[in-house]
Amino acid sequence: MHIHFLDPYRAGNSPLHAADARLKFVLTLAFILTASLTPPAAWPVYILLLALILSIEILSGLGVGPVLKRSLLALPFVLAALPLVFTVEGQALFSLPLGAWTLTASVEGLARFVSVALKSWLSVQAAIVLAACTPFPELLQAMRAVGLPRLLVAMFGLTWRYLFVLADEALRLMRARAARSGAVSSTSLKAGGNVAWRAGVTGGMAGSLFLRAFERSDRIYVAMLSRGYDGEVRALPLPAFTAAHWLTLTAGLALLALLLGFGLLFWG
Amino acid sequence: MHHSIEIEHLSFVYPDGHPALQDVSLTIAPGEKVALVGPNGAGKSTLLLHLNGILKGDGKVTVCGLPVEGKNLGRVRAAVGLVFQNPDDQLFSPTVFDDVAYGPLYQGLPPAEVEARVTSALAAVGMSAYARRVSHHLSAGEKKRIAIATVLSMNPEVLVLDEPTAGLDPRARRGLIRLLGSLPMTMLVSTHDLAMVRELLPRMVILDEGRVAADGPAAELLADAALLEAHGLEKP
Amino acid sequence: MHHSIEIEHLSFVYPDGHPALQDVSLTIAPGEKVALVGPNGAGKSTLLLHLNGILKGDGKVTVCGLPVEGKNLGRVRAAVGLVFQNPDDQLFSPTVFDDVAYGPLYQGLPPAEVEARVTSALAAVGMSAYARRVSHHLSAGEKKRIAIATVLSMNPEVLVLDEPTAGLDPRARRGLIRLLGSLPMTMLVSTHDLAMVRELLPRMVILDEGRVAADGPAAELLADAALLEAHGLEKP
Amino acid sequence: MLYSPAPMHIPDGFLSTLVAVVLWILSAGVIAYALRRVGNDLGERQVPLMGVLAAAIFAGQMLNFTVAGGTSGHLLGAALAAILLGPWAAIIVMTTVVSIQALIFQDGGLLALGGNLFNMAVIGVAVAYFVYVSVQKAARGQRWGVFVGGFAAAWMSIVIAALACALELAFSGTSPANVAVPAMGGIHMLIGVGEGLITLGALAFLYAARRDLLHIGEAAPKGGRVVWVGGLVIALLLAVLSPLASAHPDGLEWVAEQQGFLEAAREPLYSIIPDYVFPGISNEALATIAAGILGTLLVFGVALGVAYLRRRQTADR
Ligand SMILES: Nc1ncnc2c1ncn2[C@@H]1O[C@H](COP(=O)(O)OP(=O)(O)OP(=O)(O)O)[C@@H](O)[C@H]1O
Ligand SMILES: Nc1ncnc2c1ncn2[C@@H]1O[C@H](COP(=O)(O)OP(=O)(O)OP(=O)(O)O)[C@@H](O)[C@H]1O
Ligand SMILES: [Mg+2]
Ligand SMILES: [Mg+2]
Repeated sequence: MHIHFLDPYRAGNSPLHAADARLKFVLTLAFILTASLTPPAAWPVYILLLALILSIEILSGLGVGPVLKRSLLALPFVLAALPLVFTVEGQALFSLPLGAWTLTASVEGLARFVSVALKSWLSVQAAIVLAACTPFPELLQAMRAVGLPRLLVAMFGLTWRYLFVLADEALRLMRARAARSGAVSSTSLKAGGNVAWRAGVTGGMAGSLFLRAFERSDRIYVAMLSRGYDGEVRALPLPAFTAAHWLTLTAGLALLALLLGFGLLFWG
Repeated sequence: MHHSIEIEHLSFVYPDGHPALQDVSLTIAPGEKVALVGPNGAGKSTLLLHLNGILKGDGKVTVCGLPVEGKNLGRVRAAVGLVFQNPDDQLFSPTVFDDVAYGPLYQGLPPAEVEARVTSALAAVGMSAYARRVSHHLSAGEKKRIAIATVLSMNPEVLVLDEPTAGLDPRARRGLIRLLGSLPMTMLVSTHDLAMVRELLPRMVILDEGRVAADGPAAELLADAALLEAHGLEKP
Repeated sequence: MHHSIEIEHLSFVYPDGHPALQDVSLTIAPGEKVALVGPNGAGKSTLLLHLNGILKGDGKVTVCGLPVEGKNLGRVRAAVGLVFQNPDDQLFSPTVFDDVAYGPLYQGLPPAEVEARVTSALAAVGMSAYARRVSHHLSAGEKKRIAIATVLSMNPEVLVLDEPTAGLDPRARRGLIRLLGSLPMTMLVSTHDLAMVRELLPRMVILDEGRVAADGPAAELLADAALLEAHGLEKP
Repeated sequence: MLYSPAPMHIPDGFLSTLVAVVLWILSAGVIAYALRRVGNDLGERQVPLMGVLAAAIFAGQMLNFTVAGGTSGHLLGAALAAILLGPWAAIIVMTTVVSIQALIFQDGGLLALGGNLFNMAVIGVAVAYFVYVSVQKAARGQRWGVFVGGFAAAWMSIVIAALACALELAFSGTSPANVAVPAMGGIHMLIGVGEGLITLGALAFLYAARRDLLHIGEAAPKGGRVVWVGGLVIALLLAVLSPLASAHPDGLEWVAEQQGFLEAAREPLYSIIPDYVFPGISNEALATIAAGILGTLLVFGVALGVAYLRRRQTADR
């Protein structure tokens, strides 16, 4: 039994897949930062950013559809910003009578809300493209390159490796539970127990998963020691960051800076 | 009279596009004991997971006369006792008693009946003294027995086991074979242990790449070296 | 000339008071291939963990002429390649390459040498194409081979394997036995698979309750049904 | 995806840049300190132990149980981690979990990661630790302390983290406090019950199987006091701040202050490009148009290049 679908990486041979992970990582962060700093209602900038990310999606060979579908992930959170439509003061748009109160929507409020939703949507697409085009081990290298503590990066790597092992275990646990969740034919009995009991059983599963992980960590530690581990985290040197890489990085950052400057200048 | 298990033209593709079962048909009569063998990745576990509706492929699966689908799932799961390869996946409650009582409790049986079921299930696997023990500290062979008790307590008509002898030492393995031989239910056992097949299971089904490659008396198939070789198996 | 492995009067008690090894003595000559068998809990894994100083009992352990202790540990761990039962415990790096490179990297070898070691270790187990793969998508047999590559890349003089065939299907098992037969190192293999012992390992040591119960040519010991029976084993 | 995350992972776009950066700095400081502490306590073992346990918490979040009518309860795990590992290690484990959620599954944003780390890895752990240790003390080592403490710690950690999340949104001006605080608080008071029950079940299992593990939290008292006090202060602060904030949704001086900040940050930019004028173009409207055209050209240039590359590539194959 395998949990293949947990891994968001989609193999491909687009220029984006081939690009250096450090480059992709930094540019993705810069893109998200740009979206975040762009003032509300700077529509042309949003559209340009959208054009940019859509182009990248096409370039990556992932296809726009799947990325957009996945990007709905952030959608439920949009509810949190919805009240802005009614609470920001400004030119009245429409009113909703609600019993004793009336909610009045404002143009400015709507603009703020749509801006937040757009920023979020743009950013999540960028993050999806990064994860789908970069194998996680390369992302780890990128994190090392931007100066995250090596220890933390080593932990991320180990977690990612065992995530799949333990997710498989969790899946098997749930299957075993489902297999024994049967009902007898006589309809007088209500199957399923009560919520607290079910939660407790689930807790037992979590506990057993945790305990097995704990004991596994002992075995891994021993395996690491056997191969010379001494507490110091070591790794092969990163491949060189060439002039071409620097050029791409500078060009990418300049483009984003330009877009941001444009937005700040006219809508800030 | 119905057959214990009837599988007709079953195909299954995993969400990632991997076709794990292709047009499998299989009928098992009540009381029959059948081995399911084949190389790693043949689709054995996938097939077993169809027997109580955890996976749902194209085709028809009927267990004890009940089609395996939506409204019947509860009763099907009560009729089919599925024992997974790794007993640690099956034992998730603090004590052995809680684990064996899970099925009956889920069925909503009254407490006295639950107790009676647990007692007799533990007795059947020879582990009556273990009710209050913590499963985590038991040996592999003991865990395996408890895992079997957790499904026996549901009074299943069919017992389905996924690689029951994997990881057991010869003594524990022998004990388990003796135990399975003494149980009267219909049995379908997925395994790599052909020596056990020879001893315990009169009928054998070879699965390879998601298809039934052979189905017949175990003694005959096990004598056919060319057939075994062709499916990555070896004479025991 | 020194022996590859010399164990003299080794005893070990786990912190919880459980005596796992009692006065074990064992000598293995360079190039010898030895089986370590015995029931669950006999102390096999415990003994293996002494060979590179992960556990430290009373008594003397010498590997390739080096006493296994403090200042030698680095060299001892480079000389003894220990392969654990569960490859998932041994493959802890994100990619196959990283895993195989781990040992050489900790030995402080220069990057070019590390690359060369990885390449030749993967070639030895026939998995050269797998360097960039991610371990969790591999099959059990493939994982096992990679686990062996992770220690081969350290150029060990002694290969120590804990239950190498557990959980493999017959084809993968056969492939592994062939691979092990082709490697020239001194080998100590803990196993429940007596059929493999007969094929691969000319000498056999039976451990039971932490003591050496028998030590001799495998063919002879395997023919002695009474001896095997007494230690929870069975004729293959 | 097997699990639907509880609405606590803030995506990018919902935190203002200022709030996101401040929370990043706060979280980074705490995490760096925790890394040092854990390194001292665990030494060489820290990488395998923390790494695998983070994976376990992660996988544990996949486990669910039906509540009613198709909805289901999940685990977040901050309390379980704090109880089993002590505060510092729990911070590292939760940091790993939350970071990987953001990096791989886009469960929470990357710029917003600082905030999510602050809520789940810092506040969640500190509050859980404070509650658990307090109940333990009150119980004087009796059995019920483990269970009552575990349930309360899990519930509180969820609710307080949710309140912090709501306040951050209010600070950012993306969600009015008088809506966000009661909504987030209310939902998570319910979600917290599920978290509490699962944590309870896990503790019952571990209590039976490996009681010794439940003392890890107690066995790391060094520096535990800092966290205990931290948890207390955070819990109090949020308990007081949240109702206050939601009572004065518009009077949030912070929001105003924050805008002041932004204004200040913009000054230098304006001075670089005096009077909103592009160098060489002296008409404001013209400048706007020029900038717009330039930007559009750039982006579509990239898009065209992309399409070209793409075509060539498919042609190659
Ligand atoms: N969750 C999954 N997603 C995608 N593919 C899967 C999944 N689980 C199993 N498979 C694939 O389906 C095929 C059949 O798997 P299955 O587990 O049924 O084999 P098996 O016969 O039980 O093998 P084994 O002897 O190793 O237990 C394999 O190729 C496997 O890789
Ligand atoms: N960490 C530990 N603490 C306490 N006792 C232990 C520990 N590890 C093993 N033991 C005990 O020591 C004894 C020897 O264990 P060991 O793992 O060496 O057995 P083994 O021969 O390898 O068994 P198997 O065939 O099951 O692998 C067993 O009784 C076991 O319960
Ligand atoms: Mg299987
Ligand atoms: Mg062992």
